[in-house]
Amino acid sequence: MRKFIKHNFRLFVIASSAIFVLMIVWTVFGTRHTIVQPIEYNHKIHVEEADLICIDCHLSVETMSSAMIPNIEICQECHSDEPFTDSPEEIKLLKYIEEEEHIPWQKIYSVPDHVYFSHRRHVSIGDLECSNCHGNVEELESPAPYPSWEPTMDNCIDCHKQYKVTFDCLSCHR
Amino acid sequence: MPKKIQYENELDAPLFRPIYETGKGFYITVGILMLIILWALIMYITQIWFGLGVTGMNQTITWGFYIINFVFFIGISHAGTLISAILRLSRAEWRRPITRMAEVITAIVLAIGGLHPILDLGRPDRVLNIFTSGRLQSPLLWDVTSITAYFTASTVYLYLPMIPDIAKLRDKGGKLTWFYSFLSWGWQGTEHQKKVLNRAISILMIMVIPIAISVHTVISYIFSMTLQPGWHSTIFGPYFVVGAIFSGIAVLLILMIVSRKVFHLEDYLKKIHFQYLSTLLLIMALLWFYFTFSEFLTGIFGSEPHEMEIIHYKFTGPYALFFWGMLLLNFIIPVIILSIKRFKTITGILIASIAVVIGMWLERLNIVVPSLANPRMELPIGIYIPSLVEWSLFLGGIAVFILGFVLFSKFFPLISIWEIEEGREEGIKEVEERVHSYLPGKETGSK
Amino acid sequence: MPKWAMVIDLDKCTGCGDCIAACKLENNIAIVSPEEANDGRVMFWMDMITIYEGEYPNIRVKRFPKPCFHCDNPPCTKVCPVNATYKNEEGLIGQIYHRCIGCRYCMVACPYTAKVFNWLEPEWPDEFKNCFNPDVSLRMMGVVEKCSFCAHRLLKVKEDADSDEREILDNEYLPACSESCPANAIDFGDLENKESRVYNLSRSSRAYREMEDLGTEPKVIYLQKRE
Amino acid sequence: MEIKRREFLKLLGGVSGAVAIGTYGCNQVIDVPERLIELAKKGLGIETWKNTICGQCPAGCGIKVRLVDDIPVYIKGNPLYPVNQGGMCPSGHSALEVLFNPDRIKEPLKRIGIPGSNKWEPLSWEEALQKIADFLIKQRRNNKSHQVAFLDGSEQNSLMSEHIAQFMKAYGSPNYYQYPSVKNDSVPYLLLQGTQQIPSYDFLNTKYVLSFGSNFLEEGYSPIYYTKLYTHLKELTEKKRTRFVQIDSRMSLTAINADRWIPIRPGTYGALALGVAYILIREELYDNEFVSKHTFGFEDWVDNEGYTHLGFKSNVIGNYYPEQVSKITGVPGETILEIARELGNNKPSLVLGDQGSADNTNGTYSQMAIHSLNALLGNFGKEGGLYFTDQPPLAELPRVQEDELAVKGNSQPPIGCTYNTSFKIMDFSINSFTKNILSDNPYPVSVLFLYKGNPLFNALNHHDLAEALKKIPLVISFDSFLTETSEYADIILPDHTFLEKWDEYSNIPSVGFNHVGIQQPVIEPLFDTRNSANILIELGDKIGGTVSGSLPFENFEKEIKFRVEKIYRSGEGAIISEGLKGDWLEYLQQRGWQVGRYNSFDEFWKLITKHGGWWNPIKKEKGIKNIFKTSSGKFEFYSQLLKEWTDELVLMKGNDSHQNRELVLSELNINARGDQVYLPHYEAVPVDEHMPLYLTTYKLLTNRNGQSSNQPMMQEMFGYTSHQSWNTWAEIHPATAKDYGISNEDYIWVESSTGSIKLKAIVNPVVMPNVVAIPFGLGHTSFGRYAKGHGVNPNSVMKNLYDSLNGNPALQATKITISLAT
Repeated sequence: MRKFIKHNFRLFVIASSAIFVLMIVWTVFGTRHTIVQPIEYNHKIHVEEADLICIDCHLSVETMSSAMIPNIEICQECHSDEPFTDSPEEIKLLKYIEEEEHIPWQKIYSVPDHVYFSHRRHVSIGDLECSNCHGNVEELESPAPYPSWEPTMDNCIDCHKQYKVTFDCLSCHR
Repeated sequence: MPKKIQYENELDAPLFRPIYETGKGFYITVGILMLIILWALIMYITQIWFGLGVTGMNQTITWGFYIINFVFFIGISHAGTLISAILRLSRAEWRRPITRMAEVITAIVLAIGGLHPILDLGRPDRVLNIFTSGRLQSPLLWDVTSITAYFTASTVYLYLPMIPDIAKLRDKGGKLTWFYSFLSWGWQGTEHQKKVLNRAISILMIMVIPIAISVHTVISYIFSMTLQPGWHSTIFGPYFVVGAIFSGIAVLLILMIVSRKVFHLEDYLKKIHFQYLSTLLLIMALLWFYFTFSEFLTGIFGSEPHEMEIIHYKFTGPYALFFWGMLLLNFIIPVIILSIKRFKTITGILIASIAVVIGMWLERLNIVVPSLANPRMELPIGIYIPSLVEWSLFLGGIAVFILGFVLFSKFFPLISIWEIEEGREEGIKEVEERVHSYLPGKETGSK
Repeated sequence: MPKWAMVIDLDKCTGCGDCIAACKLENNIAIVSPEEANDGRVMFWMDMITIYEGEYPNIRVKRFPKPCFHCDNPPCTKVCPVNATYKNEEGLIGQIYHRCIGCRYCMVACPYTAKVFNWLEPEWPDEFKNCFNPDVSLRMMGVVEKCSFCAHRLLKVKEDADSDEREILDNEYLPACSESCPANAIDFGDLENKESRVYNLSRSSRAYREMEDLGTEPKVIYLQKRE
Repeated sequence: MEIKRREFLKLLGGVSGAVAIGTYGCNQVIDVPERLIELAKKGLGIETWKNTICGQCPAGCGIKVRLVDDIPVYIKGNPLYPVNQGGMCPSGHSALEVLFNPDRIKEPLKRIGIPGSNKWEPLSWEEALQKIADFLIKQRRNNKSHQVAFLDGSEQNSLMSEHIAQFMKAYGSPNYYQYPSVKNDSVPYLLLQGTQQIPSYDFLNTKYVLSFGSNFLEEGYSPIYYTKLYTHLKELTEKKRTRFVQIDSRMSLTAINADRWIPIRPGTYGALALGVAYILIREELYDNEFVSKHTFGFEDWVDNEGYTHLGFKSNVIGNYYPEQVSKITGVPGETILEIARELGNNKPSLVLGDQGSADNTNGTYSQMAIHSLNALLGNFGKEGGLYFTDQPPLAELPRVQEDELAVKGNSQPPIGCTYNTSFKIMDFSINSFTKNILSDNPYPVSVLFLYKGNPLFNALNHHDLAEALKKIPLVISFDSFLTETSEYADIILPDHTFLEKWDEYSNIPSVGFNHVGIQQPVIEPLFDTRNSANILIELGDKIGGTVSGSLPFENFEKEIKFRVEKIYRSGEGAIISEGLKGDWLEYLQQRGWQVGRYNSFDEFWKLITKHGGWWNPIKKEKGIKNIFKTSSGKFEFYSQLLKEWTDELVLMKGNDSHQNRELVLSELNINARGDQVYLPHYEAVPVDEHMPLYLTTYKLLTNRNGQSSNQPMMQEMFGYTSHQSWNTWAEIHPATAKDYGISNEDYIWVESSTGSIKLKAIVNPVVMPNVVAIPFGLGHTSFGRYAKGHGVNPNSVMKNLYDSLNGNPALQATKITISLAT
């Protein structure tokens, strides 16, 4: 082995460096970067303890194209003054509420502006479950770091194929 | 300083000379051409950066120089392969010094022409959509396929007959031996190899002809498949093919004359070659005029209003000068020169061919622009003035072509040596036999 | 399956040009610089054609708005090498800006010169970026665009119809031009639906289509009294 | 005259169709929980619609603004608003480009450079207002309140105008003027029938409309209203259809849509009208009964001194026989015969006159001649004739309290027009206004307020006007943009754009029913601007005393409410609402259009702001007697008012002598003498040696009065008819072009005795030979990045000619010559 290395050392160097570079590239691009939310929102508790359902907070999910990410105006309907739990996250929330500043939620599901996606169409007309695209959020103890389902055109088309609904470009593109 | 390579004592020394002796002229030409190409490149980058707005096109006249030149270059490409194939097929002995040059032209020009549609794209970054989501119905897609086919065919057709010569160069040794030996595929000139080569060539030359025809027919389809007056005509296929061969021969003649002067090939490219080729040119000129004439005659006779609008515009409109210029350069000048013995000198032929090349370019312009300048809707008639970018890209194209040719002449013999030799050794005998076999009387020696 | 069509009554149309403005506003159509405009690169999805007939002083000026005709047998879609423009089953000719490679073949093929090209990157001052119509995506440099019969409105109207399980009403889905035409000259609706205004108008004796001889079968039908 | 239900439905046809449209896009919001809409506005794309009134031009159309997340993104016509019934004109659509215009003035500015040098520094509101208030108070204390002038460029019947008038009166200055002034336009009607109101025309029932240069589809008071009427007529069956004949020297938009276009030499409309009158009288085609009953001065008559006076009839018969007329007008005699007969035989038939015929030195007389045709046809108070709308039951502003300072100030002569050379009837003449300022006659002007408008761009005497503005110590502009004019202001108090402010419009001239539109903010003010009305109130308070007492309102909104409350009380008419359908009308008819379905004013207010307006299409029955407010109580062919006032002028000169009369008449440059002066007659327009061609200008729908020039969309669309963007062009008849060796799209010099401009020529047989038609609107030297330096302003080559009777500029009177520009 050593003999081999000694004999064609150059090749060895090249090969090893190549492998090294590959590893770097892998680590940088391979892992999809995660999104950190300002508040470690816990869906599970809200669904199970406070037995809320999605539409209680995502108000417009059945009526409009965007489902709406709830913000303090909606949170404060329950979280008014003293915290229910002793979780630091709730303290954060209350802080936001009393300072009346909006929670800078990070959007993780988004489509480009030349695509028309309507929750109303999919949820109230198409009778899809939220989980079809968003995974079972009820089980999440902390906000999803990345979309459970990438809203790319291919994925859309696959699903549309599966449900035998329109492929017409104009039905999504505008 | 590597040792001088011996070729002077060769029989075909003049054919080796340009390869082994590099004069100042070579470097100057290459330098100038490089500069032009660089400039064109810069221009293209600006176009990509700012968008097609830098050209002179507008909402009504949406096709300009790029498409014109596309058609023009592809047209020229018909010079080579087609001609050489036909000549080979007809066993014309005088073909031997010509074929190589012809094929070179094809290969280079086709590469340039094929790229022109990409210059014309608003979003070259998406060009691959053609493959990911192509639509077979679109003539543009037919083009892509047929041009690529033609390109591969003609390059192979150029390459195969070169192998024996490359082998010769390899045997001469020198710095580039590795390069030649790589290209020569271990050619030793054995009987078997010769047999294989000849069969390959003869298969290719039969294949190439229909492809060549198809290419230009398809290009004409780009126009004739639309409903535009002046384009929507069945004659366009053959019309374009004829035009293509026409311009092709002209370019071939120009190059032959030039390289004859530059590389002192008077001994190989004799007057007779030019005589024959220019006769072919004359025939094409007449053929071209016939097509043009019938094209316009049908238009005028039918006198469909929009059709007439276009024709009237061509005759009298802002581009009228170009139209009449086209007729002059494409028909009158070449016919006068080539049909009168006294004018049919080398220089005369040169003038005629140059005239034809320019004329054919004007013809493309006359096909593309006027139809677009007169939309069927009563919109204000647009006028198209090419911008600096378009001009420089046109020049760049030509520069690339010349550069390609010069470089080729630097590395490979412009005239197929082994075919010449073959001519000396077997050709004469073979022809003699052939002639005998045509004549009445007993069979002589024909196996 | 509906088949959307437009009827333009030239006897009513005064040629006020409102449709052009409405269209430009609704569809975020770029406004090119004066120099560009001078080079004939203005972008109107809805254009106004003027024809002068007769001798002075008895001139008849015929002025008619010209959108994309959304032909039933469109010459443009056939030639598109990448399917960026196509005809959907409701008869709308779609233009997918993000697939278009900008070869402009469709523009050349269209006998009505209904399409326009983004010669340069469309630009607006930041202030105007506020009032973009969020329903219509912006185009980028080097793509072809054209009248879409305001298809983005159809998406919403369809949603409304589906959510209360009914057909789309006549006059519910209207493009911007027909909606705000002061002369009510532009009618829009479903050619398949026997009750729709458009269906009945398209059968009137005054109905004609531009260049019917080309066989493109435009779905924009003009009404004009023959003298 | 009760409006018939049939026509009324016809009128509403547009609406009932459009109601469905009106709801487009609203559904999406409907089933969204109300709570949500307050909760989260941003990012959701919540769509709401607000109704208001368009301020792009004086036409006052109702518009519906589409807001997404409270940001206006689209504008369309309000389908319920009776004036435009969902219709719009191009410039209306570009209103958003006014609101979001990058060149808006964002805060009060103080000029630091010399006038016209565009150098400014910001100023705080308090500072600015205090400065102005102090100045005004000082003026007042020194009995110089009358030296404060106010120029109101909004040609609208808006509350704002009354508001300003109120302020000025209370402050004590007679110098509140509208420019351009609607009052001026109505002078002919005043002279002939004593009422200063623009008539409305009952197109729906008339058989034949003869329009003397009235470009009502393009330049009229409310083009879209007329477009609607025009369309309803087109819907009628062939035999019932009204026939339009347009007489104009250029084929305007109206002419294109007319059934026939008759080209005529500019400035000779009056002659043609009288020529038509000649035929009507000769062939007994006129309404004899009406003429004998309700007109004065038709036949020759004897006054109480025993003098015999020339009557209209003998005047016409004597001077306006077809050959003569066709020599003047260039209209062939047989054409005159034809139109006159058609007019007489297709009663009820209407005669209109405006722009083309009015904008000339002889405008008033031409209009009188044209209007007297209506009298011959007896078109008053009858179906298919012309009528005058009632006033909406709005509350009058509280009576102005004048302290002695105010009284003294108001008693001063107004400087908008000088009495010893012009009539009382003249409301305002920018010409004399400028002259007076420059000559301090009768007194200097020390403060000038400018509200809307752009006189320096529009006026023909802009050089003098600029000088005048320089001369005035304190010029205050309420403009939201830096225009040519406001560049001369010392202080600019930026106003809201009309999408951010409150105002109220009532009875747009010549619209056929009385209506009130509420203009309300659709978006919070983008910048630190203020509603000029509120500024006036504030200034009033700062001045205090009776001035603040006369504007006893907290802010303008309250004032509007106060006005509208009276409508609620009166119970007349109805708020425009989706209920206005056929069946509902029946009910209204029975109840005499009384709509008592609002429980409280608050509800009424809520509804009227929601829908954007109120209207009452039912006209009160009023006899022909009440139409004519003249001394004779009749329609006066022989205008006694005019006589009266000329005599007054003569007396001003001293005694009633022949040479004084001559003097007065020449000052008024009236060529006619004797009784003709008081009768409709043809006044020759000034001729100009070596200037063979006529220059006529017109305004396009895309840019009225050049106030849309700072909107890129309108600039691009400016010449959509001839595919000209961002620049001005000149239309020339092929024959004329040939004479001057000009071919299409050439650049030419248009030269008059005052200057020359270079522009593109469009050779086209849509103008008559020897006439060059240029659209007005472009050629700004200021007014923001989009307006500046594009196209040319035809007014810059116009001679400073005016109609001396009503003071209107003579836009058609300049003679020019053209040459090929190399």
